[in-house]
Formats: sequence, C-alpha cells, structure tokens
Amino acid sequence: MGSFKEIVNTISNPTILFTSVLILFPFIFPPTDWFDKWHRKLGLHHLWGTKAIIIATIGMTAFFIYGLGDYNFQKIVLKPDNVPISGMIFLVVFFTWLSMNQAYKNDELLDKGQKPDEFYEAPNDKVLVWPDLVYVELISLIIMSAFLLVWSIGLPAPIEEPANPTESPNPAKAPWYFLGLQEMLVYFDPWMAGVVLPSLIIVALMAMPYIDRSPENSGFYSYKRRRLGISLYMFGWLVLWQLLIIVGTVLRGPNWNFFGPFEYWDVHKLEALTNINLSEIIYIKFLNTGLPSNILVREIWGILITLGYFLILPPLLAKTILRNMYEKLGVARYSIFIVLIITALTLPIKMYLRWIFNLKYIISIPEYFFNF
Amino acid sequence: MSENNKKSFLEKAAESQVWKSIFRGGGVPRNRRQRMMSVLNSVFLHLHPVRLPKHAVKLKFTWCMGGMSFFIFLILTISGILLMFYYRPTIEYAYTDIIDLAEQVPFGIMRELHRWGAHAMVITVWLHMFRVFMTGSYKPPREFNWGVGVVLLLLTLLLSFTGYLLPWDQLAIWAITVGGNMARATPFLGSEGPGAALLAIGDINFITMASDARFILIGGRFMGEAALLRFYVLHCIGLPFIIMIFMAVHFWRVRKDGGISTPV
Amino acid sequence: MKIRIIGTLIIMVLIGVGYAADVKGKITFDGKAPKMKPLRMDADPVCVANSDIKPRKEWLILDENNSIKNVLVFVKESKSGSLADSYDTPKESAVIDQKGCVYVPHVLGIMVGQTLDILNSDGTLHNIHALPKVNKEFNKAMPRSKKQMSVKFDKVEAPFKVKCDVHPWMGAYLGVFDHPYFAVTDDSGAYTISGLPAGKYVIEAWHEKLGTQTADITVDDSGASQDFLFKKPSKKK
Amino acid sequence: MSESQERHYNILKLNRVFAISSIIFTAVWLLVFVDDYQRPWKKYQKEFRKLEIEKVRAELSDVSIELESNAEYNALKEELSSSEQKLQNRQNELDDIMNQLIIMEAELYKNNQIYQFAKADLDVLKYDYEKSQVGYKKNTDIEQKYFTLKDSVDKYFFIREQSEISIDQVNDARQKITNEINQINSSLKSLMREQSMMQRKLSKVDPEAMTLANKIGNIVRDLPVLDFIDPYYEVKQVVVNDLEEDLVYMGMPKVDRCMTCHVGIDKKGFEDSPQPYTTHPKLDFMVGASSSHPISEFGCTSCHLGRGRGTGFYSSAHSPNDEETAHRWEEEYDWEPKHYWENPMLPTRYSEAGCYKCHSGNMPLKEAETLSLGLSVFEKSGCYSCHNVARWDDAPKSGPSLYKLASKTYKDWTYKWIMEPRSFRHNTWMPHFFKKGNNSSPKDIVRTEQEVLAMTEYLFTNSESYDINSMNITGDYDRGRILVSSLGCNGCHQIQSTPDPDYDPTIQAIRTEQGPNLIGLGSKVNEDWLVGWLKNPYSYHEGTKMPNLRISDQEAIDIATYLLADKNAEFDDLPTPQVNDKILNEISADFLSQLLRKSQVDEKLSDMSTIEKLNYSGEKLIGHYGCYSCHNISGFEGKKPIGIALNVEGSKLISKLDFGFWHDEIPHTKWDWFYTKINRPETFDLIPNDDGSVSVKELRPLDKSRMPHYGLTEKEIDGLVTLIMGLVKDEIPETKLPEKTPDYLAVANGERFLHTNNCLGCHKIDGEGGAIWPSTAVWLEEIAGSQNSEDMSIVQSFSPPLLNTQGRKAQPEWLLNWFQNISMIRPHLQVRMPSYDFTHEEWNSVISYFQSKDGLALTYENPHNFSTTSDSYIAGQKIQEEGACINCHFYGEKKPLQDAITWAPNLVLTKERLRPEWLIEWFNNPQAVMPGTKMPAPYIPVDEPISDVKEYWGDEVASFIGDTTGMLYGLIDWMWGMEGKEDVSSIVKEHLNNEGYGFISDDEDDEWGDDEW
Repeated sequence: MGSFKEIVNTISNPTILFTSVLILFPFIFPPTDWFDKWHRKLGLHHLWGTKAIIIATIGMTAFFIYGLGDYNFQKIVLKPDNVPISGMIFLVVFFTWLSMNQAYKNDELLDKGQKPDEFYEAPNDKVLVWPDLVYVELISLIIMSAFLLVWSIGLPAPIEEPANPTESPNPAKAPWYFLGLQEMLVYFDPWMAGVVLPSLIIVALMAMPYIDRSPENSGFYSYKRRRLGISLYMFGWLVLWQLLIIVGTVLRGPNWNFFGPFEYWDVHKLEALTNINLSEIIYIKFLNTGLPSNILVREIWGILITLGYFLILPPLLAKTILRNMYEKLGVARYSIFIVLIITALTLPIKMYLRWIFNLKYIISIPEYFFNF
Repeated sequence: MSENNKKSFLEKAAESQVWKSIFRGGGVPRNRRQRMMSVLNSVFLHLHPVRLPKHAVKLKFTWCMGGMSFFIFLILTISGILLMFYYRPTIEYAYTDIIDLAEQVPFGIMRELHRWGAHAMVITVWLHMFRVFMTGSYKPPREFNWGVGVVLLLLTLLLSFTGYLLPWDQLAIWAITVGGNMARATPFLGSEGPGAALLAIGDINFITMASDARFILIGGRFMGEAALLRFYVLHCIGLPFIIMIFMAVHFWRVRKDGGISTPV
Repeated sequence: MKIRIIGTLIIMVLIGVGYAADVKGKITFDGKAPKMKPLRMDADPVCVANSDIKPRKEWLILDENNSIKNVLVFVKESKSGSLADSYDTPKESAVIDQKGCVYVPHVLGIMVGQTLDILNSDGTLHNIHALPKVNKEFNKAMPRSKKQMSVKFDKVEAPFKVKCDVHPWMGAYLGVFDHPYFAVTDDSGAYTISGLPAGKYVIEAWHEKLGTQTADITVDDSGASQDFLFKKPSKKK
Repeated sequence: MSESQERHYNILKLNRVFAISSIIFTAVWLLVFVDDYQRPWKKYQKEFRKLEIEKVRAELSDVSIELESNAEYNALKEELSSSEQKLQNRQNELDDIMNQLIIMEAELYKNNQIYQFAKADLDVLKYDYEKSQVGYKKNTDIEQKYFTLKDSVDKYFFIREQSEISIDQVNDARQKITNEINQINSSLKSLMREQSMMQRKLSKVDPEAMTLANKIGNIVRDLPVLDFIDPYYEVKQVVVNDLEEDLVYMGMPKVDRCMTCHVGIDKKGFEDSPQPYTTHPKLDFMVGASSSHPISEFGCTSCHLGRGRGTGFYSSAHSPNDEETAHRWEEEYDWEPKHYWENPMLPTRYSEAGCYKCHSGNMPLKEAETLSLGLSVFEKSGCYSCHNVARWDDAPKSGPSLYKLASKTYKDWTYKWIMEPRSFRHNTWMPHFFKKGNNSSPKDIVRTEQEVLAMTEYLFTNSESYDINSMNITGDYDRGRILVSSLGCNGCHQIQSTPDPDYDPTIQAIRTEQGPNLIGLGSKVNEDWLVGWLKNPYSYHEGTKMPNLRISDQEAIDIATYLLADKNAEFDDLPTPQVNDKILNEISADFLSQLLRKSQVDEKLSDMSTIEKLNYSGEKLIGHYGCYSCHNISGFEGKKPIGIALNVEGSKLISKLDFGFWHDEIPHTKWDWFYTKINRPETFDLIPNDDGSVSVKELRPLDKSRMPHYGLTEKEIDGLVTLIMGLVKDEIPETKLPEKTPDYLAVANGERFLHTNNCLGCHKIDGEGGAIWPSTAVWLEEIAGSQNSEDMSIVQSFSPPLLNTQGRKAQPEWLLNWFQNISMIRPHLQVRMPSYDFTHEEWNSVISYFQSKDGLALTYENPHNFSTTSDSYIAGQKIQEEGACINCHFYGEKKPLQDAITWAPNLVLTKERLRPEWLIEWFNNPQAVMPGTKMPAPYIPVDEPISDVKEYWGDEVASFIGDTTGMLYGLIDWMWGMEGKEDVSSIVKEHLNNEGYGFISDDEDDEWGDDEW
C-alpha cells in the first residue's frame, strides 16, 4: 500500500494535478459540441448518473478512512480548522452531481420537446407556504442546529499558543477560505493575488447577469443550453476556487513547498527556486547584452506582451473564433467579458510559464512594486 | 355530543382573546384561508409569498442553502452575543478569556458553536450561490439581487475573517497577518503596492507604512491592540449591521423580482 | 482501639501465665579458632595495673568446644502476632562496667527507655563514646572521680559500637530493643530467651565479626531450641 | 378537496420527519448539558471527596477514642450530669426568672421607644431653638418648649436605665443558677475542640454526617445548571498576581487550576493516595502554607511549567517521564503531547529546572539533586567554555593550560589523546571530537588523522619553555603510594584503572574527579615535569586549580616514581600516522578558500612547506574545533568561544530546534532534543534508516557538527538537561526571589567558591562533602588493618576536619593568617591542608561565608580577659587535670600521654585560634557540634553534692557549683593562660617515626591463621 500513497503523493503535485485537471475538464464539462461529442464517447456523462455518485461517495469515504490511518494525512486533515474542508469536499461533489444530474434530465426532457421538471402551470401547481415551506424550513433549522451542536461537542475549537508577533509559524496560513488567494501568491505578486484578482472575481460575479442577459433557461437546472457559461463558471468555481483552496490547505507545507497528502511536513524540504524575469531571459539569455539601466527599455518586452495580451488579443478573438459571441454581446459587453476571461486565464498561463520556463515576472519593476 | 365539544384544546385556545390578540387572523390554520393568513399576518413569515411554485419547496431544487445561511446567521448572532459576555477584546485578556471559555465557563461550548457555525455559513453561502447559478436564477430580472448576493458573500467572508483574529493566538494573528499583508500591496493605496510612489508631491510620500490601506485595516504598523479592537468592532457591530441591511434587501428583492425563479 | 489493647492484654496474660516458654540454644563456630594476640595497653599504666587477668582481644571468644561467647540472640519479628504492641520498661538498670580498661560485658542488649548504668571501676579517665545511627550519639568523659553515670536510649536500634577514644582498644556493642526477648551467649555459647509466648517467630543471632543469621522457630509450651553455626566470614574483596 | 392540490408534501410524513428531528434536537441539547456538566475533573473531585471522608472519619474516631479514654473528660462529663440534675431541681425557680425577664424586656422595649420618640422631637426642637437664636428677636416660646422637653427626655432616659438595671439583676440571678453548668461546658468544649473541629469538617464533606436540609442542599448545589451558583465540585484556582503568565510582550497574572484535580496537593495525609490526589512530596518545602514556597504565592506552573489554566489531562499539557508512562497515559487518559503550548509541563525527571529560575546564584541547590548534579557536570565538562552562560562569565578555562605543553608530554601521546581521549583515561572529562558517528567513515578517518597531526604540531611548535631541574634522588614506589593515599590527593583525584560498573554520578562522586584520574601517567608525562609540578603547580600554570601541598623533594620524587610506574601499554601501542601531503593540502585548502580564490589557494599551497601547512591548518583547526575555549593555547588569547550562548536556551522556541530527519524517532520536546544533542551530539548529522541503522548526511568536513561526545551517563545528562531547561528568560519579581541580604549573598557566594575549589572534596560541612573519606579508609586499611579502616570514627578522625560552625568557631584574624601560612593543628593527621594562592578577597569571602552561615556578623571582638590567680582559672586547671586533657592534647611541647592515634590539637594554639563562646558550645556537647568527633564532653562536677566536690575537686571548683558555664569558662581561662611551643610538628614527626600511631588491631588475617575456607 506504500506505493499507493506514493502514487497519490506524486499525482498531487500541482504540475501533474493541474495539467490533468486542465485536460480532463473540458471533457467533463464540455463547453462546445466537439467536447460534448467526446464527453459522450468517453462515457463521461455517466458521471451524472446515480451509480456514479454512490461510487464517488464510497470511494471518497474509503480514501479518507484509509488516509486517516496515515499519521501525516491525519495531522493535516484533522487539524480542527481544516475539518470544514473535508466536509466541503463531500458537499461540493454531491451538489455538483445533484445539479448536473437534474440538468441532464431536464436537457433530455427539453430535447424531447417536453417541459423541464420544474415547469409548473400556474396556478394549479402552486403550493401554499403554510405549512409546506414553513415546515420544511423549521425542520432544516432544527437539523442544522443539531448538526452544529454535535460538531461543537465532538470537536473543540482550535486555540494555539498566545500570539507572538515575532515568531511566525511555518507555514503561516490565512483562514482556509482565503487559501486559494494565498496559493495564487506563488505565481503573482500580492497586489495581483491579493487585491486585483479577488476584486475582479467580485466584479466578474456581479457582472455575470449583465453579460448573460437572456432570461431563457432560468428557473431550472440545465446544461446543454448554457454549456459555455456553465463550463466557464465550473472552471472558476471548481478549479480556481475549490481546488486551489484544497491545494493551499492540504498540499502546502513549510516554506509553502508542495507536500503530498501522505508526506511529512519537513521544514528542510527544498525546491529549486531559480526563477527569472522575462527581461533577463531576453537580454541575458538571448541578446547577451546585460540588463539596460532604463526601466522602460528593460521592461519594454514585457509591457508589449502584456499590452498585446490585453489589447490585441480581444479584437483578434472577436474577429476569429469568438465572432459569434462578439456579435451577440456587442462591443461593451464583449470587452468586459473577454477581459475578465483572459485575466482569469493569466493564472494558468503564469503557472505553466513558471513550470516550464522558470519565469518569475513578465514585467518586473520592483522599484515601483510593480511586478506582473 | 355536539361538535363544539370535539374541539381540541388547541382550537379552544386559538379562539381565546389572548391568542387572537397575538396572532392576527386567529384560528389554527386548518383551511386554505387560515393558512394564507397565517403567513400574511406574521411578521416573521410574511417575507414568504402565500403560495409558491411547487419546486420552490422541493429540497432537491433549492437545497435550502439560502435558508440555512440565514439560520446559521441567527445561531451565530445568538452565540456571539453570549460570547461577548465573557470575551474582552484586549491583548491581555483576549487569549486567556478564550482559554477560560474552553476550560471553565459554563456552556463554553458557545465558542465551538460560533466558530464551527461561521465555517458552515461560508460553505452554505457558497453552495447557495452555486445553486442559484446552476438554475440560472441570476438572470434578469434578478440581476441586481444576484449582485446583492455577491456582496453578502463578501460580507460573510469578512465577518469570518474579522472573527478569526479575536482569539489572539498564533493561528489568529498569523492568518490575519497573511491576509492583512495583502492590503499593503493594494495598487496606489498600499505602501508596497504599484503606483503608491506616484501619490507623492515632491519628496513627500502620501502612502507610507503609516498611512496605507493596511494601516487603516489593522490600526497600526504592527498587528497589535488596535487591530484587535478594530476587528472586534467590525465583527460585532460594523459588519453585522451592514450584512443585515443587505440581507433585508436581498430577501425583499427575492419577492419583488418575482419570487423564486421558474422556467418560462 | 481501647478494646483491642485490653483484648491483647488479656490474651497476653493468658498466654503469659499458661504458655510462656523459653527458647534455648547453643552457638558454635565451625572452623579453626584464630590465635588471639594479647592486648597492648601500655599507653595507660592504670589499665595494666587494674587488669587482673591478662586481657586478650575480644572479637571472637571461643571455648574449647568452639562455642561462641558474646553472640546477641533476639526475636526479630513475630509471625503469629503474639508479641505485644508495647512492653513495660524494666525497672532494673542494665550495667556496663569499665574495668581493667575493657568493657564488661562486651555485648549487651537493653530495652528502649531502660537505664544503662555506666560504671568506671578503673581509677583513670575513660570516655564513653556511643556511635549509634538511630539514637543520639554521645561522648562523655568519666574522670577517675566519676564512678557512675546513666544514659537511656529511646529508639530501637541494631547493635552499635561503644568505644573509648582515650583507650582505642576498648569497645563494646549495644543493641536496643522494644521487647524483652533477647539474650547474650555465655562462656559456653549458650543462650536462653525466657518467657516467650507460644507462637512463631524469627530470631536472629548477631556477632560483631561473624555477621548475622536468622532462623524461624515455633514456640510451644515446652519452649523451643535453636542452635546456630557460624563460619569464618569470607574474605572481603 | 381542491385545497389539497396546493400541497406538495404529505403532512404526515413531514410530521414524522419533524418528530424525529425534534427528538434528535432534544437529545443533542441533552448531550450539550451532559457535556457541560461532565467536566473531566469532576470525577477526580468526587473520588477525592470519598478519600477525604474516609480520612476525616478515621481521624474523628481516633480523636473520639482518645477523648473517651481521657480521665479529665470523663470526670467532667460526670460532673456535668450531676450539675444538670441539680439544675433540674431548681427548674421552677429558673422558670420564674425567665418569665420575669420576658415581662421586663417588654417593659424596656416600651420605655426605650418612649425615650427615642421624645429624643427625636427634642432634636427637631433643638434645631428650631438654635435657629431662633439668630437675629435679635428671641422666641421665648420655643425656648421654653425646648427646655421642658429636654427635662422629660432626661426623665425617660432615666426610666429606661432603671429597666435595664433590673433586667441585669434578673440576668445575674439566672446566671448564678446556670453558672456551674456553663463552666463545665466551656472546659468540656476546650477538651472537645479537636473533636468538634473534625465533626465540623466531616459535616462539610460527608453527606452522611449532614442534617437533612444540608443533605438536600448538598445534592441540589451540584445539579446541572444550578451548579453555577455555589457548587461543591468546582474549578479551583490560584491567582498569583505578581507572577506572570508569559503572553509574549505582556504578562497576565498567573492562574493555576491544577488543584482542581490534584485536590490533595496541599493537604497532609494523602501521601500514599494515588495520583492525582497525592500530597506534594515535599510539602514542608513546597506548596504547603507554612513552607517557603506556599502555593498561594507561587502557584504550580511557575516551577513545573504546563498550561495552568487547563482543567483537563490533555489541555494542561502533562509530559510523561518516559515512554512507558506515555503509553500508559495514552491508554488511560487519551493523552497526546500538547501542541500549541510552548512550555509543556516538565517531566518529573526535569522538574528541578524550575528551581533555577530563582536560585541561579546558588551551588549546590538544596533539595535539587538533579539540578545540582547538572551544574556540577556542566562546570566539570566545561560546557560553559564553548557555550556562554552568564553565571560562568569569570570562570577560568575548564581544561589544563597548553602553553607549556612540550615540557609535559610527548607528541605521540598528544596525537593519540586528541584522537580518542577515553582510550587513555576511561573517565576523562576531555570529550571525543573524532571517531564520532558523523566522522568515522574510512575517508573521514584518513582526514581526521591528518587534522589531529596538524593540531599536535601547532601545539608543540607554539609551546613555551618551562624550567625544570632534574634531581638526583631516587624515589621509592611504596613510599610514593602511601603518600598519594595519605596526603589528600584523593580528595580531588581518583586512581581507578578500569571503569566502575556501579558508578553512580553524584556531586559527591564528581568531587573526586576535580583533577584527572591518575592512571597511565608513565605513558603521558615526563618525570622532571611531574616533580616540578607536584612541588609547585603554580609555577607551571598560574591559574591551575591544583594547589601547593608543600611537598618536599624526596616526597615529590617518591610520588612521581609511584605514579609513573603505571603505563598504559595498549595506548602506547596505538599507531601514529605519517603526514599525508595530499590530505593536508585539502585541509589547508578548505581554510584558505574561505579567504582566497581557488587559483590563489593553489598558488599559496605550492609555496608552503609541509611544516608550514601543518602549522597553518593546525591553527585553523584548533580555532574550528574550539580547543582554545577550554585550554590556554598560544595565539588564541581573547578569542570568543565557538558555541552558541545558552543563557536563555530553556526559553528557546521548540521550532528553533532542528530535529532534522529524526522527527519520528525523537519525541518532539525540547528536553528530548537537548538529551539527544548531549548524548550523541552528531545525531542531527545522521539519517535514521528503517532497519535501525543510520547513514550520514552529505556534509563537507567543516560543516559537520563539531559538538564533541562526552560519554556521560543518563543521570548526568538528565542533570544537564534540567539545567538547560532552567536557563530561561523569565523575569521574576524581587518579591519572589530569595531576599538578597548580605548574609544570603555571602553564603551563596561562599558555597559556590567552596564548590568551585572543591573544598568539600576533603572537608565535610553539615553532613555534605568529605569525598575523601573512603580513600582515608583504604589508607587506614593498609597501615592499620581492617579493624581500624572499618571503624568510621577512626576514619573520621584521620580525615580532614569537619567545618561545622566554623564561623562561630575560629577567630577570623587567625583563620586568614592560617590560610596564608598553613601550619599543623591536628598532629595525628597525614592529610595536608594545601596552600592556595587565593587573594585576600577570596579568603575573606570564605571567612565571611563561614561567619554569615553561622549568623555571625562581628566586626570587632572583645579579647578574653582572665587572671591566673582567679578562682575561675584555678578551677579550670583542676577540671583540666581531672579531665586528663593531656591524654590526647599537646600542651605546648608536652606530648599527650596516649598513643598518637588519639592525638588532638595543641591547646597552646587555642587562645589565638578559637572563640571562647564557641568553646562553651563545644564543651557542652562536642557530638552535637561535630557528629562523630572523638572529643568527649569534659566532665564537670556540676550537680554533685557540694561537700563531695569540695573534698575531691577543691574549693575553687566548688565555688562554681551549679554554674556549668562558669566552670567551662574556668577551663577556657586556663587555656588562655597556657604558654608553650606552638609548632609541634617536629616532635610529632619524630614520635611517628619512632613509635608509630599505636593502632590497636594489627592484622586480623594473622590471627585467623593461614587457612582459607
């Protein structure tokens, strides 16, 4: 079984984990017809069947039970403040399945020209709030309270040593729900990871209904007719949000190094971190001239690439692949949408640039705290 | 035996003056009208419509996550008030008060309830958002309420974040330090943020360690007494006040935007 | 508590009247008797003058049958519970004399609280230096004018040495007991512990050079007998 | 019904779900109550209450039985019942009085009321009257009213008083009747005080001894929820305001709740109860209210550490003493190490670390054996030489000086010694730098051989010269042997050729390791050096601790002959390697490259000769290994030690201790880390393998752990760990520290001085010290046979004197003078008080230590006046004569009458040497002052009939009859009047040469004959 742990440790490595997730993702949540075709060919649509969730639940439970036998796994997972994450993993899997399951059913109904499951005919299908809804709410309240109390009795809330501003723990971690952001710090400077990107998440979420304006397909679970939207959302929600939190909580140890779930958190573990900036690659590696002293000259390549990415790529896409969308959304909406999307994409892009080229910053102006 | 005699105790009580004075409309809700009235006439229930589409009461559809979030908020409010009796937000007492809650105080379990409740609320709010997205319920005419919801999510996280500092232990201050340090990198407003150097006249920098976003957040250059007090006030008064306003708007808009979303 | 004491007393009286018996025995030495050199006492002429017999060393005194004198035999513990919690202190004193610059007797047992009269029959200064571990150490000078002094010991203690610092050869051994069941062997190596109530006991025989031996005995109304055989102690180191 | 269509759920089903969830909810709430009520400590308090009830009951019954057998008590009881009988007969009379009293009291009440009303009116009127006096218009009306009322108030007052008087009279009458009983009762009460105290105590804890109401109350007070009011079972705590809980940058008053479970900790009588009820093992010293560390002022965690606020086994951060305990705890208490608490409780084996916080100025620390041993080992091992600890800032280097090494020993020996010191001397304090776990691979050995060669070369090249005169006298082995065993060498040196398997390290044992174990010297030193060294160690090294024993030439040669006869052949046969240029280049390059570039290094190396390289790398290596920290080495003067300072090592955060790859093997505690580091310093250079073996980390030679291996025993390491755990940064308020009076400081400094210079290796003070005694016995065995060597009183008399009451005993001027010019006091002693080269100040500190210890703070002493014609003097002379002091004491040049074995100091010395006050104390009971001394209390005819005394002792003695002190002062007068030779050493020497000691027994073995059984 030792080898199983090793396998898990190996595939948990962000590079492997991320790459496989990135490859698998469009086949699980196909954004286009082409992916959908393969989605069905590969039989991935069975993921949303009843059997799948039973197997998944059993599998995850078995994994946790097996893992708890391992001291290192136990130490991380049973750390009181990490316990909610374990619960969250189960909940997210279940509810993702539940929504997809209903969506697929509705898709079939709609394909057959029928109405979705949630459809009702006013006023006959209406029900009275009293007692149906009120009662259900009351029961949920009771069960919720009972659940929280049991949790509280069973697991004491954490209290560590008294605060010591001079002695930072290694690793020092933010509350678990912010660990996705902290994980981004690996690839971005704090101003991006901590300020710009979170703000953009908020903005993107708020902007969503203004981009996806059609009131169609609301009020019931569906996938096929909102494929692209849901796929994008799922990517943000499952990969960039949940997965990063899990990585940040469970797989990041001292010095923010990667540790497999069954690996001892050894402060001595080293990772080769010889990251270089784009300007250094260009001027030193390729041109062999040494870094120019003028900041603008030094960083001009990075600036050009960035400007190109943000200013040239959107119109280019609008003319080519995303022509339909551009036409549908209009200039303003398209611009906002595409900027948000390509900003989100900077994260995986920077991840791979880092992993492949050891690239640290595309633009690096430490003089003004501007690193990108 | 006349029918009157068959009236249950509850029914008799419902006919009394006291009952009627308390519950408008009166009577045990047995028939349709009474049921409708009991919702309409209750200050707690009237944010519900009287009648709903069938799927709105189905757990499979709603997951009850919005309701749960609200319930947990209530539990947190109550347990939080109880905690305020014992907890003193100074760096001398904060830590030992928490230890005393764990070791000695009767029903010190309130602290556990509060902490785990806070974590649970973060998860239920997320899942609520997930459900709303998956049913497309953010779409017009509900786009504004979706925005309010996003704000509520943000406030939930901030409430949890501010509460995280209060035990004043290593876990707390370093979690908040990590979070707080990001404020230092705020573009223009953080002393180590890009563009901060531009906010200067001559040699005078306006954004320094002692005047940037982080300073405002933690009330000093270092994590200390001021930060604790700020977070305490935000956690107990500031943010709950704001979140209640947004919740009110959120609930109100649910009704006004046409209730629960339904397939057309 | 009170009842128990009374009860014990009654039983004791009964046993004491009816069944008290003597324990007798003889202690012999297995081996060749060492050749004792005489004591040299020339340091103090008074000593030489006072000693009527030619003094010899006293650390092992055997008769022609190899019987050992000066072995202290005593009841070490009672196995069947017929020893009382406490015994009356004897009214009569025990006596040790300093005569001819040796202690007479050489080995002596006394009871806790019993008076020990120390006599000085020599007309010279002696000092009596007791070296107990449990009781209080004392070292008192007895000038020639001082013919008698008295001391008491208030704790039970295994035999310890009493010596005179002025006459370094002088030595005696004293054992302190909380019961009257002890005896010292006489010239013929015989001892008698009298009046021991019936029961089972462990008795111990102690000799200053040859060490100790213990034996389990059972005393009935005819008493008991227990002999001991000592050997030369194995050489140290 | 159309209405039902507006429903989704089956209401019955919902009802059922609701019912179930409600039941669950209720159950959970019950669980919450149970959880809140069932605090882990409650069961301990309940169990303890049982123990306490049992104990109080037993005590009560003991007291009652005692009371019943108390004759006085029984008599009083009889008396009481007869008095009660008497009272019974007068009951009617008493009843009448009582009735009368009731009526009269009613009267008084009424009269008092009238008076009070009137008085209140009067006060009102008084104000009106006074106000009416203002201005010119007098209101006579008010004035009159006022005075009228005033009169009547006085009258009422009188009436009230009358009432009171008559009540008093009746009361008196009543009291007369009951007086007898009251008196008996009060004397009974005083007899029964103890009993009633026990009863009261019992009625508080024992439900069976309670009244019904209290029984109910006893149950109700501990019911759930109600128990927040005034429960019997409650969290108990001590708040110590001036001791602070360290909350980083600020302190909170210490709160300890340990006694919540350790309920019996401060109560006598639970010594044998199981944990957690046990009484503190040193209640009179710690915890007890009357002890020097009462729990109310010191709490628990101030010494023991741990999480004092915790009320659970885990949350209070208990630490197990060993693995076995840990396993037991895991099973019994669900224990695990408390993470997230920097200072978990010290395991009991290290609990004395807490003592050091406040008592860091002492050595040894009373009642703290482990810690004292740790201090001793720390000092002897020279830990402080590399690791700065403020306490030893001024301490000299712990190893011998190597300035003149070449005159003392040989290169070969030095090489082998550095390589592996314990192969030469099994118990040396010199640690192993080489052949450790991290530098023992064949490759490492080749390198370390060259390293040691280089260091040896440097030492010999830089050795200064030392003038030695050869002497043409031949020594005698046996004489030397006797000298070594009799002069007192064994107070500091052992001669122990093989390790003692039963070695038990104690402070006492270490005292005999003050100097090196004198074995194999023939392989080590040259004779001329040794003779010179013995004669005057200071000439070789000024700062040496070895004192001058005033050894004559002949004695020195004899001793040297004896010591040098012992050679260590096995050690001599060890090989010494040849210089290996290649390796030497590598070593030199390692150091050169710290300053130079590679090319420059090569250039430099090619310029250097082999000798230069040896010297260069030797110097660098001595610096690298820190040899100079412990030894004086030329070229390293004033260099800083190489180790990290340990001043606050005990407060170091555990995260700063690197467990390397041993995180699973070594428990994650500071003490386990320290233990490992001391026990096997190289551990953290190693990697543990699954099969129990280890491999070595990839390290460059200069990066390897340099900490050497001392080969200490577990007990010694525990002592060191205790000390290190005690080196903390806690700031203790003055109020909690021992009061720094001049006496306290003098004693503390003196004790440390005595310890550092090993005075207790020879002397015993108050039962401590005297490490030399066993070797005195060995010497006695040799010269006088086992009968003498087994007699502790003889061993004592031939050992260095006890120093009890030295402060009260010696005259300070004489003592100082004597320290600086040692002369003979006890003529029978062979062991010599050495001549130390201490400064005046140092001697003064010794003397003031003795004085402060004895509570003496005299700056000036009255001379003792006497007259040779006084009665007192003549009486003293008589007492001396009768007491025959001359039997043992020298009277000037007059020899004692007895053999040398009984000899005692020359009495002529007394008047300069001793204080008369002390002599009185001494004469009264010498054994009380110096247990085991052979001095008898002089006989004083103090309570003999005066006629006898007159006849036998003379009139002068008789005039002091009844006055012991007077007679003893007579003896002192006589001694002060003595004249004669002070220095009797030549007489003694001659006597001993001619007549010997006059030991009594000779050889027992001769007497046993030759037969062996």
